[in-house]
Amino acid sequence: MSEKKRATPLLDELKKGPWPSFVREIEKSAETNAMARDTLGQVERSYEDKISHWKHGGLVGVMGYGGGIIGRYSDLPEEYPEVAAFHTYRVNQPSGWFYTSDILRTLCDIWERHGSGLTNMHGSTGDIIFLGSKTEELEPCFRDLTEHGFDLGGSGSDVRTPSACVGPARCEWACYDTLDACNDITHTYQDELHRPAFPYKFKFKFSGCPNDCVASIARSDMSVIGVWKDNIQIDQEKVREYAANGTDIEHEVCQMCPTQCMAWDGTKLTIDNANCVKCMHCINVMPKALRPGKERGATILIGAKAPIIGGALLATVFVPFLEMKPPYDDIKELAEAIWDFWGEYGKNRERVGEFIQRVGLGNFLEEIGLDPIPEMVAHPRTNPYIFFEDELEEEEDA
Amino acid sequence: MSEKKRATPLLDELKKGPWPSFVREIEKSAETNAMARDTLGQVERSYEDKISHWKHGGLVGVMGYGGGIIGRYSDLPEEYPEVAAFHTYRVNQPSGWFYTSDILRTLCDIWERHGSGLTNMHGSTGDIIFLGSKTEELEPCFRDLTEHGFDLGGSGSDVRTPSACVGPARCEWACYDTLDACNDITHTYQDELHRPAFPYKFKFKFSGCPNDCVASIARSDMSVIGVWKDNIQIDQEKVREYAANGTDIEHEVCQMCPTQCMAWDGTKLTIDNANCVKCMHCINVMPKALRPGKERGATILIGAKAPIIGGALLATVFVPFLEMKPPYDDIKELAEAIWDFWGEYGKNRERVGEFIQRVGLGNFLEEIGLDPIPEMVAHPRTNPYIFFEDELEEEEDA
Amino acid sequence: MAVAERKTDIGPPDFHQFLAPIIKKNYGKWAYHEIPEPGVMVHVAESGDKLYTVRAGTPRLLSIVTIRAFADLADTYCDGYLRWTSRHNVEFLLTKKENIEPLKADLHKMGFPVGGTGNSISSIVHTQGWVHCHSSATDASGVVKSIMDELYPHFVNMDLPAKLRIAFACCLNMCGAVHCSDISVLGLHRKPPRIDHENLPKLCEIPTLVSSCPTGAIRPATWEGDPSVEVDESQCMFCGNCYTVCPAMQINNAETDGISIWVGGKVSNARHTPMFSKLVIPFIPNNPPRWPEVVEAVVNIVNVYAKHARKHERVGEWIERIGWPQFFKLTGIPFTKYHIDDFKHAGETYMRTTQLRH
Amino acid sequence: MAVAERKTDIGPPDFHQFLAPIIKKNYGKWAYHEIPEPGVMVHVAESGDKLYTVRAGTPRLLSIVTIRAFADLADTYCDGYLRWTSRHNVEFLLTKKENIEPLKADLHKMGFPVGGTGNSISSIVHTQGWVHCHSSATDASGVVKSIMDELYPHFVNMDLPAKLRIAFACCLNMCGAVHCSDISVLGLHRKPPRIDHENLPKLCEIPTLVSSCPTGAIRPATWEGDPSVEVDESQCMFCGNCYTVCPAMQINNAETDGISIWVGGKVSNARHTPMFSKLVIPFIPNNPPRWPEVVEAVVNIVNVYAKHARKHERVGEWIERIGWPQFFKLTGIPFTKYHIDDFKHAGETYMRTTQLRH
Ligand code: SRM
Ligand code: SRM
Ligand code: SRM
Ligand code: SRM
Ligand code: SF4
Ligand code: SF4
Ligand code: SF4
Ligand code: SF4
Ligand code: SF4
Ligand code: SF4
Ligand code: SF4
Ligand code: SF4
Repeated sequence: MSEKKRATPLLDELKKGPWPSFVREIEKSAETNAMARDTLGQVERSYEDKISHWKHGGLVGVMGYGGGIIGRYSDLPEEYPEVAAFHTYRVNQPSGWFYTSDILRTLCDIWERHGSGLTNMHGSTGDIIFLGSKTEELEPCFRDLTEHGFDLGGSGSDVRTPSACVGPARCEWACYDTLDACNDITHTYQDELHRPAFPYKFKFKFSGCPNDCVASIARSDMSVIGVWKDNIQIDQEKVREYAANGTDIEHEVCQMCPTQCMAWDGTKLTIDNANCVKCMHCINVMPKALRPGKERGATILIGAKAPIIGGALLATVFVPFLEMKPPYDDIKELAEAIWDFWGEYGKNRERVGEFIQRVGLGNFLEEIGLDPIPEMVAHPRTNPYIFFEDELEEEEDA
Repeated sequence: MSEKKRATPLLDELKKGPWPSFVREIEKSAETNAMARDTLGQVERSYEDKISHWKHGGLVGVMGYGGGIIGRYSDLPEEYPEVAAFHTYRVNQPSGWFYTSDILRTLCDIWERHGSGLTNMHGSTGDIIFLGSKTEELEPCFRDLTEHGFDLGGSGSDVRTPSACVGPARCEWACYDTLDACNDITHTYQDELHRPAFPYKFKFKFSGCPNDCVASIARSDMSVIGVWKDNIQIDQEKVREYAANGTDIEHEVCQMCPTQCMAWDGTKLTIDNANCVKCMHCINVMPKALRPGKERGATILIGAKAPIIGGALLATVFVPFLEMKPPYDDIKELAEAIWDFWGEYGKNRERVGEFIQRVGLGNFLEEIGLDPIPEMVAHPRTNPYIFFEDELEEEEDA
Repeated sequence: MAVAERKTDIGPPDFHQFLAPIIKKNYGKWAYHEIPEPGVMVHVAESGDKLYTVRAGTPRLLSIVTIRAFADLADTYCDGYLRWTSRHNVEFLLTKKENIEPLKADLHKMGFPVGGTGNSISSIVHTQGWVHCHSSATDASGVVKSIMDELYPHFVNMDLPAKLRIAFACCLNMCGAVHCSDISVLGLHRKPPRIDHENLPKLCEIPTLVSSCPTGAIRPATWEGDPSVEVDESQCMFCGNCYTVCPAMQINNAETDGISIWVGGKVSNARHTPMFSKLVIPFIPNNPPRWPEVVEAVVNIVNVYAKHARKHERVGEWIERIGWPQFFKLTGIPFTKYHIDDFKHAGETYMRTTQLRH
Repeated sequence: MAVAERKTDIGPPDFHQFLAPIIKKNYGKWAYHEIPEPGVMVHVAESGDKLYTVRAGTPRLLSIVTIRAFADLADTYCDGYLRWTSRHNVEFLLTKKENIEPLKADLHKMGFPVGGTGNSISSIVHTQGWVHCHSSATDASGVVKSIMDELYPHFVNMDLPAKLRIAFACCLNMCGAVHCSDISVLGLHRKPPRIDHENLPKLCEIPTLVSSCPTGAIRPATWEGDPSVEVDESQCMFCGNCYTVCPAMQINNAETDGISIWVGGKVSNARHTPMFSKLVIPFIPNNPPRWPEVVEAVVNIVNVYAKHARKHERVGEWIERIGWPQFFKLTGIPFTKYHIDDFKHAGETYMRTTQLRH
C-alpha cells in the first residue's frame, strides 16, 4: 500500500474555484483508502504527461456474467501499485435514481469494503459506477451487492442498463409510468443484460413526455417517449393569469409553436389540436394553464447512437402511439422481433440503427412484421431507385 | 418515300380535347413531308406495342464537332424507311428565346429543306430542336444554319447550351443582364461547347433573381442567380394601396417571410434587411410597392444535376455575391479553375456536383483557390471525423 | 475550297437583333408588372412605356407550319416580335393594347390557349418519349396531352393557391425538372436489363459498363467463352444507366414499364428553399393512348391541393405544413414500403422526432 | 455450497421502496410545478400536497464520504428521501417548506451549489477522462471543473434565454450527449495509430481490426514475416475505433491530442425537432490543469448567446434564426475547411439555396 500522500500541484489547481471539485472527492477517500491515493498520483502524472495512463481491460468479470465490469490496468503499475488493476462496476440503479439515506449507506459500506471508495453518481448510461476495484475483489463485491439487493448493469454487446426519467413520481407531464416500465423491462431481460449475445449493445431509455429528460431519442436503441392523442387540456382562467403576470402569449407561445396551430385573442387561447405535434412547448411555458391530453401512451423510436462508427443517429419513429400498460407486451414483442432479425443478420459491432440503414427501413419493417406508415419518414423518397421486388416475385410465382 | 398516310387510330385519340395536340403538329408536317409521315406511323406502332422503337444513335455529327447532334435509328427501318435514321439537331437558341418573325421563317425554311419539318420549341436545355434528319443531311443542314447565323448547341461531355431568363428585357427584377451574360459566356466557350473534352456535361444557366425562372439551381452545373446586397426598396404608399385592395399583408407577406424579418403595423411596412435572405416573396406579392435593392449582382452556385447516377443534386453556393459586369472575368476564372481540376481528376460520366462530393467541398475549394466561408454550408459538420492534414504537413515540414 | 468557306463556332445569333424597340429602349428599366387577365401581362417601364405580353400554350413539338403561323400573327399584331418561355409557351410582345383581343381570338381559332400566368398550371416541361428517345419507359407527348386536356381550366384561369408546375420525363435520366416540380410524372422500368451477350463485346466497353451501375449489380463474366457481363438481379433497381452506356443491355419492357408520380418539389427560392419532388405513387401501368389512371391521379392531387392549401403555398410547402400522413389521407393514396427511401442517404429521411399529429 | 447460495440476475431493487410517502400518495397525480427560486422546485399535486425539491450540483465523481454526508442531510431535512437527476445533480425531496433554507445553507457550507433549474446551465454530462479511460484524448473532470468554475453564475441563476446544456466527452466514442448538446466539448486525437507490430497478432484479430476502420484505412500486411496491419495514413481521421478493438493500435498522443467545440444540438422535441451539435472550433491543444483556452471559448459562446437569443430559444434555434455566417461573425470564431463536412452524407450539408444574408 502506498502510504504517503504524494504532491499533486497540478491537481491542486483544480481545488480552487466555486464548483465542487472532483480532486477534493478523491482526496476525501484518499484519507483512508490507498487506491484513491494512487488514483490521485496517477491522475497527477497524466496531467504532467498530458496522456492517459490506463491500458485496455481484457476479460475480467464475475462468474457467469459477460458484462457489468469494465476492466482497467495502469501502464505505470510499479509507481502506482494500488491501481495496477482498477476495474469499474456498473451497478444497476433503481428506476429514476431514487434512494433513501439507508440504502445509500448500504452501498457506501459495500464499496468501502471492496474498492476505492470512489463512485460516479451516475454513469452516462445511468448506472451507479463503483470506480476502481482490484481483480480479486470482483466476486466478493458482487456477492455483497446481490445480498443487499443490487445487481450489475450491462456492458459489452448486451442489453444495457435501462433508465427512466422521474416520471409520475414527480412530474405532472408523465404520459405513462416510466419508472415501472423501466423496472419491468430491466427485470424481464436479466439474461440479455448479463450475457452478451447481440451484435452490439442495445439501450432502452424511458421518457415520460417529448421533453425527453433522459435524452432517449439521441442515446438509446429503443426510445420510449410518452405522448397523448387527444386535446391539450386548457384552463383559460390560468392562461389569462400568465398573460397578466407578463407572459407574452402571442410571441412566447403562439409564434414559437412549430405548426403555428395556436391563436390568442387576448382572452382566449385556441389550439387546432389536429395540427398540434405534441412538442410540449406551450405546456412548458404555462404549466399551470395547460396539460397534456387524457388519452396517453408512448411513441416508440428505434436506433439512436453516438457517432462511432457510421455517424451519429437520432432514433426513428416505429410506433407513433402505443398504450403503456404492464406487462408491456407490445414493447417486448417489438424488442424481441428486432433482436431476432438483428441478432441473426447484424454484423459484429453494428448497432441496430446502422443495421436498419444497411438493410433499409422498408425491408427491416417487413422482417419484423410492422406495416410501413408515413409517420415513419420525414418525407417519402426523392430518388427514383425503387426495388420493385414484389412485382418480380409475383411474376416468378405465376 | 412512304407515300400513303397510314391509319393511326390510337394517336387519333390524342387529337381530341382542348389542349393543342402534338399529333396534329406531326400531321401538319406529314402533309408535305414523308419523314413526318413515317414518324406518325412508328409512333402509332409504339402506342400499339407500348414500347419505344428507337435504337441508340452511335457516332453521327458534323465535321469537326463532337456534339450538337443526337443520333437515332429506327428498329423497324423496313416498315418506316423514312425514319430509318432520324437524328436531331440542337440549334443554339438566341439568349432569352427572343425571335423576330423573319428569323423564325428563316429557320423554318432551313428545316423544310433538310429534315422532317418537326421541331421542339424548345428542348429542355433550351436549344431549338430540329427533330429528325437523315445522316446525309447533317452536314448540308449545318452549313445552311451557319450561313444564316445559327450554330449548334452542346451534347455529350462538353459545355451544354447555356440559357437565360427573360431578364432585363422585360423583367423588373433582373439584378444583372442575364441575356448578355449568357450570350457572352456562350461565345467565349465555343470550343468547349463543340468539342467534348470534359469528364461529362457542364451546364450554365442564368436567372436574374432568386425566383430562378430557368430552374438553374436544379439543373445547371454553374447556376448564376441575380441578387442584391442592400435594402429592399419600399414605396409605403403603394403598400397601403395593396392593403386597401385586399392583400392581407400580415398573413400573406409578413408571416410567409422565411426569416420573419418584416413587420406591418397597418400603415407602415418595416423590413429588418440584415435578416432578409432575399427570397423574393414579399416583392413577388407586391411588385408595385417593393423592389430589389440597388447594389446588384449574382450568387454563383455549382453542381446541380438530375439523379443519374449518384442521386439528384441542387447547386451549392460558391460565391454569395459577385458583381456582374462584362467581360465577366470572375465567372470565367471560376469556371476555368473548376474545369481544370475536374477535367484532370473527374471520372468518366461524373458531373462536377458528384465530383465535389467525392473529393469533399473543402478540398475542392482549396484546389480551385476559393476560401471556405460559412455561406457555403447549411451548417458545419456534425460528425467528428476531421482530417487534420495541415497539422500533419506542418509537423512533417518541421 | 468549299471547306475553307465553312463557318464554325459562330455561336448563337446576338439576341439584341431580335428585341423590339420598346424593349431596347427600356432595357433594364422596368418598374413593375401586372397580370390583368390570365395569359396577359403588362410590364410598365420607368419611362411609363407599357409592354403587353400575350402567352399561349403549345405542345412544344411544333411543325414548321405552326411556327410560320405564329410568325404571321406576330407580324399582324406586334411588328414581328415574339419569344418562347422556359416552359415552352410562346409569348407575343405587343405595344398596342387594342391588339390583345384580336390576337387572343386568332390564337383561340388556331387552338392555342392563352393562359399560364400567375397562379395557374403552366405548360408541362417534358421530354421525347416514343417520338424520339430509345430509353423511354413511356411516351411523353401523349401523357402530357392527356393530362393537360383535363387541367386545361387551370391553364386558362388563375384559380390555384400558387403556381403549380408539372414536369414529365420518360426515364430516370429526367431530362427536365422532374426532380424539382410540384407534380412530376416519371416513366420507369421495372425489370433488369436483358443482356445481348452476342453483341455486347462488339458494342460496349465492359469496364465502363460495369462502373455505370450505381448499385454495383453488374459484374464482368464470360458467356460461351466470350467476355460479357452478368447482372445480380437482386441488386438492380432498373435505373437504365447500363442501357445508356451500352445498347446491348436492353431495359425497355412493354409489359412492365410504366409511370410513377412525385410531388412537392420546387425550384424558386421564394419562401421555402428549393426542394426535391417526393414519391407518392410508385407505379401505374402504361395505358395508351390516354393513360386514364395517370390523368386521374394527377387531377386528384391538384384538386386536393387546390382545396386545402393556403394562398401562396406551393404544393411542397402545403404538405410540409400539414404533414405527409395527412397528405396520404386526404388524397387516399396508399403508403407502401417503396415510399421509404433505401438509397445512399436513406437514413436522412427517417422521422427522427416525436413531433407527429395523432 | 457457497456457490449454491450465490444470487444472480436479481435485477435492480424495486424503486417503490425508495419513494417518499408523499410521492406514493400522489404518484401520477401531479397538477403543476413552479420554480420559486433557482434550484428549488415545488410540485403541486391534484390533492393539494406540495413536494419541494432542492437541487444541488455535484462533480459526479463522488467519494463515499460525500454520499454519506448527503444521506445525513436527507435524514435531517427530508426523512431520508433523495434522488439523482439524469445530469448528475442530487435532489433532496422535502415536504416541509421551512427546511429549504437550512438545507441550502448546509449544502452551501459543504460546497455544493444549489441551482441548475429552469433557464440555467445545469451540470455538464461527462465521461471518465484520465481518471479511468484508456481512450481519452484529454481529461474529463478537470476540463468540466474549469468550465463550471466560470459558468457557476449561470448555474445558480436562471438568467439565460433558455436551458443551456453542455456535454463533454474525452474521445469520439462520445459516452454521453456530446452529439446533441447546446455546447459540446470533445476530446480528439489527431494522429494515426502507432502500430505495435510485435504484440498485434497476439492481442488482436486482424479481420475484426481491419473492418473496424470507418474509412477503410487499415489493410492486412506482414511485418517481419508475421501477420499485422498497415494504415494508409492519408485516409485516417483519427477516430480511434481501431484502438478500441485492438490495444496494439495506440492512438493517444501527448503532443497532438486536444479538444474541439461543438454547438447547437438539442434533444427535446420542444419547438424544434432534436438536432445534432455542429463543429465550431476544430482544435484547441490540451493545456492542463485548467484549459484556459477551452474555458474562454465556451464562455464566449455562452455570452454571445445570452446577449442575442430570444426568450425560449435554445442555442441551435437561435443560430438557425440568425444563420451560421452571423454566428461566426458574432463569436469571432474563424471558419475553416474543417468545418465543411466530408463524411458520408456531406453533400446534404452544403448550402443549396440563394437564401443568404448579404
Ligand atoms: C462509463 C461510461 C462513461 C461515463 O463516464 O459515464 C462509458 C465508458 C466507456 N464507454 Fe461508453 N460509456 C458510458 C456511456 C455511453 C453512452 C451514453 C449512454 O449510454 O447514454 C454512449 C453514447 C450512446 C450510445 O450508446 O450510442 C456511449 C458510447 C460508447 C461507444 C460508442 C460506440 C457505439 O456506437 O456504441 C463506445 C465504443 C465501444 O462500444 O466500443 C463506448 C465504450 C466505452 C468504454 C467501454 C471504452 C472502450 O473503448 O471499451 C468506456 C469505459 C471507460 C472506463 O474506463 O470506465 N461507449 N457510452 C458510461 C457508462 C456508465 C454507465 O453504465 O452508466
Ligand atoms: C432533348 C432533351 C429532352 C427534351 O426532349 O427536351 C434530352 C434528351 C436526352 N437526354 Fe437529357 N435531354 C435534355 C435535357 C436534359 C436536362 C434538362 C436541362 O438541361 O435543363 C437534364 C437534367 C439536368 C441535368 O443535366 O442534370 C437531362 C439529363 C440527362 C441525363 C442525366 C444524367 C446526367 O447526370 O447528366 C442523361 C443521361 C446521359 O447523359 O447519358 C441524359 C441523356 C439524354 C439523351 C441524350 C439520351 C441518352 O441516353 O443518350 C436524350 C436524347 C433524346 C433524344 O432521342 O433526342 N439527359 N437532359 C433535352 C435537351 C434538349 C436541348 O438541348 O435543349
Ligand atoms: C417567362 C418566364 C421566364 C422566361 O424567361 O421564360 C417567367 C416569367 C416570370 N416569372 Fe417566373 N417565369 C418563367 C419560369 C419560371 C420558373 C421555371 C419553371 O417553371 O420551370 C420558375 C421556378 C418554378 C419553381 O419554383 O418550381 C419561376 C418562378 C417564378 C416565381 C416564384 C414562384 C413561387 O412562389 O415559388 C415568380 C414570382 C411570382 O410568380 O409571384 C415568378 C415571376 C415571374 C414574373 C412575374 C416576373 C416578371 O416580373 O416578369 C414573370 C411572369 C410570371 C408569370 O408567368 O406569371 N416566377 N418562373 C418563364 C415562364 C414559364 C411559363 O411559360 O410558364
Ligand atoms: C430532473 C430531470 C429528469 C430526471 O429524471 O432526472 C428533469 C426534470 C424536469 N424537466 Fe427536464 N429534466 C431533466 C433532464 C432533461 C434533459 C436531459 C439532459 O439534459 O440531458 C432534457 C433534454 C435536454 C435537451 O433538449 O438537450 C430536458 C428537457 C426538458 C425541457 C425541454 C427544454 C427545451 O425547451 O428544449 C423541459 C421544459 C422546460 O424546462 O420548460 C423540461 C422540464 C422539466 C421539468 C420542469 C418537468 C417537471 O414538470 O417536473 C423538470 C424540472 C426541470 C428543471 O430542471 O428546470 N425538461 N430535461 C432532469 C434534470 C437534469 C438536471 O439535473 O439538470
Ligand atoms: S421527460 Fe417529460 S415526464 Fe419525464 S421528467 Fe421530463 S418533463 Fe417530466
Ligand atoms: S404542444 Fe407544441 S405543437 Fe402542440 S400546440 Fe403546443 S406548441 Fe403547438
Ligand atoms: S428569374 Fe427573376 S429576373 Fe428572371 S424572369 Fe424570373 S423573376 Fe424575372
Ligand atoms: S425578400 Fe423574402 S426574406 Fe426578404 S423580407 Fe421579403 S419575404 Fe422576407
Ligand atoms: S427522359 Fe430518358 S427517355 Fe426521356 S428523353 Fe430523356 S433520356 Fe430519353
Ligand atoms: S438498370 Fe441500373 S441498377 Fe440495373 S443493372 Fe443496369 S445500371 Fe445496374
Ligand atoms: S468518451 Fe472515450 S475516452 Fe471518454 S470514457 Fe468514453 S470511451 Fe473513454
Ligand atoms: S483511427 Fe480510425 S480512421 Fe484511423 S486507422 Fe484507426 S479506425 Fe481507421
